[in-house]
Amino acid sequence: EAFLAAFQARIDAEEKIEPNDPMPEGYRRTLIRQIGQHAHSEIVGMLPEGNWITRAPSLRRKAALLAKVQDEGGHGLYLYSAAETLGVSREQMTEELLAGKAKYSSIFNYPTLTWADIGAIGWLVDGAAIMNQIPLCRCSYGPYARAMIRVCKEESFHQRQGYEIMMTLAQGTPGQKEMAQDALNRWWWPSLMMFGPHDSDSQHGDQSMRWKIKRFTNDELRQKFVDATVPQGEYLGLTFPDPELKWNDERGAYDFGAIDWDEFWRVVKGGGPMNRERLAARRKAWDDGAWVREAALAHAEKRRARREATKLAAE
Amino acid sequence: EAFLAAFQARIDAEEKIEPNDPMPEGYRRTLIRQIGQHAHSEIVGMLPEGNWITRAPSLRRKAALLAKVQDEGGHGLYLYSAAETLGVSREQMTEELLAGKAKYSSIFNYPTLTWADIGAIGWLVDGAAIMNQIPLCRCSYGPYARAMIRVCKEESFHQRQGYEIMMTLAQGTPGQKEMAQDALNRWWWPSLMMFGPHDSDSQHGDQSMRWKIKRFTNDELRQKFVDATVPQGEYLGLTFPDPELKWNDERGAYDFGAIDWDEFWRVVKGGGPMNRERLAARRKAWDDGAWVREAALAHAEKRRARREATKLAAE
Amino acid sequence: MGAAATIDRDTLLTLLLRLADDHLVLGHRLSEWCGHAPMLEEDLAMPNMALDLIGQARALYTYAADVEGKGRTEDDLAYLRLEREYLNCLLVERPNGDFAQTMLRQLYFAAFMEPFWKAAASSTDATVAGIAAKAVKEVAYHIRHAGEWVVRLGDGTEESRRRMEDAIEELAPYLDEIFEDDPVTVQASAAGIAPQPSSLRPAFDRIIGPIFAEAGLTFITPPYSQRGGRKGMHGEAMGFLLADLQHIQRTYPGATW
Amino acid sequence: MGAAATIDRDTLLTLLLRLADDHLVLGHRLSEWCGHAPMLEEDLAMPNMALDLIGQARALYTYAADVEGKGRTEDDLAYLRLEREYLNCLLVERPNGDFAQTMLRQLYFAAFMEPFWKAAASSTDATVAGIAAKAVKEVAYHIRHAGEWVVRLGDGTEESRRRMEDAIEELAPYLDEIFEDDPVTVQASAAGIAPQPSSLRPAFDRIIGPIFAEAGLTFITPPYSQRGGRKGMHGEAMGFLLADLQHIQRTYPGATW
Repeated sequence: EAFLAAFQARIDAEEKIEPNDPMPEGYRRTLIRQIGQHAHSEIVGMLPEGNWITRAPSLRRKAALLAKVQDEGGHGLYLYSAAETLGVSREQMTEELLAGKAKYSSIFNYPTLTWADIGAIGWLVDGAAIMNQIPLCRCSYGPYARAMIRVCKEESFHQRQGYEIMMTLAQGTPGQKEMAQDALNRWWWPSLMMFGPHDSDSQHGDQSMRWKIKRFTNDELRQKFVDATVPQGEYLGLTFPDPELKWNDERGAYDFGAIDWDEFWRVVKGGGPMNRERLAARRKAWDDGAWVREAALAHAEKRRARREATKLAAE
Repeated sequence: EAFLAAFQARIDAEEKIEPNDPMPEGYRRTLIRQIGQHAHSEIVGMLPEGNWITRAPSLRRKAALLAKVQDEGGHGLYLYSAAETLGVSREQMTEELLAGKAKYSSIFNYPTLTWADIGAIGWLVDGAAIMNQIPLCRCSYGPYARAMIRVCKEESFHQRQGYEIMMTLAQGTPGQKEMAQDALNRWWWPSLMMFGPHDSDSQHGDQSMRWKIKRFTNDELRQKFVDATVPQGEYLGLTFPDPELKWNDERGAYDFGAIDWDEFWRVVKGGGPMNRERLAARRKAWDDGAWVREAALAHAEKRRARREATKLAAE
Repeated sequence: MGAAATIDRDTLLTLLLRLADDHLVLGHRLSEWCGHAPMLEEDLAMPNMALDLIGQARALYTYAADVEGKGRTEDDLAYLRLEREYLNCLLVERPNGDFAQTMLRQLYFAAFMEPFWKAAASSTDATVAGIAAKAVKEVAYHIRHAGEWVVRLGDGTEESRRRMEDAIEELAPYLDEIFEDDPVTVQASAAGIAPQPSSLRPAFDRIIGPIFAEAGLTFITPPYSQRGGRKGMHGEAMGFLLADLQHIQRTYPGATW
Repeated sequence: MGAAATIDRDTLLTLLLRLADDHLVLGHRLSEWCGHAPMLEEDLAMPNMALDLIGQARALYTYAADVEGKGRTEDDLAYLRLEREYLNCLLVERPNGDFAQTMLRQLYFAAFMEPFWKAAASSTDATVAGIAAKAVKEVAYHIRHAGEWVVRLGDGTEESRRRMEDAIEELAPYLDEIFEDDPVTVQASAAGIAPQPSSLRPAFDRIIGPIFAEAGLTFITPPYSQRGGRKGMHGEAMGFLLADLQHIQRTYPGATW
């Protein structure tokens, strides 16, 4: 009790918690779950975008997409490292992902059907991710907060790139504009779902707020995202697939329609169009790569043994 | 000795030899080798054409190509059956093919690079095959002769289809015409090589002629093919890649340039562009399909056992 | 069917394109096996079925082009639409997987099309009736051939049984979509042109039931179904299929082949 | 290099396209691994190398377009030629195979390009010299990275060793082609623009030798070599690669992306 109170006092004083500091088991578990999910999302998120690398429509776009997917792998690496400071190994986390026990962002369970989806993912999905992540740069857990600073910088670059793809399409041929509109139609609602259930239905919200792992509620962040994004879409001359979307002068914010929570839960629970395939792709990569990882270990062991032998011989 | 003379007398009298007839071991071995090679050629020959089925440029052509490749599988079946009458199993022949011990027509070790290659294969490769095969319809070994009658009918349909593809291209856009010319350039010499070495260098020629397995020499057939094909190519407005090709009034036949026998032997011995890949593809199909064949056997065995059990119970 | 309400041109066109795309795409998938089948007999049987499917697709596209009345040809419709305009169900575009999955997919589609064509044989639309009369015989062979394999593999070795079970699980989410009614099928059915997909489920079950029983396999109802194909929302494998299918047509616009 | 004979425009264009196509196609192949690598570090390393290659391809196509002087762009050259017009060597278009084959292919290409770029850094052509100066640093990393894997896999487990040996055999026929001189390279070398490929073999061997020695692997000389890429005669996998690469550009002619 005294420990919990002292811990909360550190949090309230905006002190950063560091790996070797004592921390409540719930705090540790919450962070491991959240950082792990976040890392998995980066990894699984490589797949829908990777789907378009070989078909990117110009060399410039191909290079940018390669760089982006590489950045996502990098984010996965920092985040796994941040989680490892809490006493869980990357291997453990990977196994949980592959066993279907750990979650990742549900948005990646939708397929990328056209090139415009690459634009929409950058603009909307990375845009929503940034809304979630900027406050995480001030998260109470030091390693996570520091990882997020780097991640956020790159994400906002990706977001601008995505918007620029949408802009090019929206200003392009009628076919390109249609492609952009279609992508917005398909990605808009899933992007809003990225912020999670309404605050009234959210499981982990309150305690995370007290521990300053989270700093805003799901609904607050969702509203911020809508308010930031709608003018961008209007500037592109695209229409949001929500007849109820309109500016509310009184609230100083956009009103928007009801989210289809049935769809949300269906996708979270495994019923999205790509859930099976995303996990299958990750499992296949992991299984097909087993011999490579084993060989790397075996080689490292041989080297070590040889070094030892040389040292012994020299003595 | 007396047996050999009697056998030769039957051959000379144009009697057909049938499976249960006594025959010299050399006759049997020659036929097994030749029919086996012929069957393997049909099977391996499905690969270069199969390469274009998913990319055929119109539905009509796609259907025709599917039908053609299916016919080739069918020819493989009859020919394996004909060889089986000589006491060798299809499985045995397949294993020899996959082990790289049995030959197949070297022409299939060239890749199909453009759609025009499908036309060129039909026109030239099937055309050359027919030249070889028509006399085989009168081969002294009955089952082989009868198989060849059916094969020849279908092959000549394929040959006309191939020529029609070339015609369409030759009368098409400049790009299509170029594609047709390029295909002729690449397939002409390998087609001439299909008739095998010059008579002076041919190993099996004389004895096969005496046994009426063969009825014309390699060079005779090659000349027939050139004489039949050159006017067809000229009608298309295409140019043969042989500056020495010209009509010889005296011989009443076309003269043509020297064949690159180094290339011929290189491809025969495994050095063609596709030798490795053709065998690898066949091996992969065979290995990947092992569980299917095993299951079919196991199921047949289960059915048989169940039938037996029912019969016993009924007694 | 029976009532003689009318159908508008766009609805009929949509109906025909859905059917044509189903057949084209499944034919494409089957043809990918060409030369790579587990045994020579299957190197004959699979192109044979693919040929039936491509033939049916041709008849359907030709009629669709006719109905559309814009001077497009079967090839324009088959080759020159955008991915989002292809209306095939998701089942037919699923990657081949192994031979078990390919045969099960084939059986499912054929067991749906057989009652479909039987009903469509008495379509008020003479062209549809004509296509159906021919197709119904072909599809009976597909059921027999694929069904025999499902039995052999289900009741074969331990491995083949595991693979069949995996295939059942893999394809389960894509089955409900083919039986889905919507305004297009409602109108087509009211006009006596083609049956409501949902009405074919009992016949489908009567085909699949005995085959699964003989194979010792259990039909599963998946927790979630996938839909979207009829609205042009495909899986990620579809774009690569179309890249191959369309490559030459796109590379040489306007050429005749 | 050194002498200052001149080079004609078509020859220079051919030289540049060969190089550009090599880099584009190898970058394409590497990028196919994206999200499917054996470990996360390789999901970073492979796109990283692909990015270097695509970057070099862009510089080379841009310069080639400039030399051609017909108003074509880097994308026109990269996306809108026919298969028979791509001039890459066969090595780079070989399918990825397993990770051993991918890393060996990468090592071979990098061990060829490293001395190439070193020599080209003092090219009489300032643009080529500029591209080379940047590329030479990048390619050194490719050698290090791929070389380390060849050592680890060659001297790892029994399985990894077998796979490396298979990769060596698989790629052996495609190695001689990259060292082949022809009138294009002769002229380029005489004009001091780029080295003769054959002249780079000793440097290549000096790179590969120690790596293979450390890995305990034996370099093999195959009975036959394959050539043709420099004349646009590719393997059967190339057409499928191009179908993917070109699909969007071909589908939306004239659009800006």
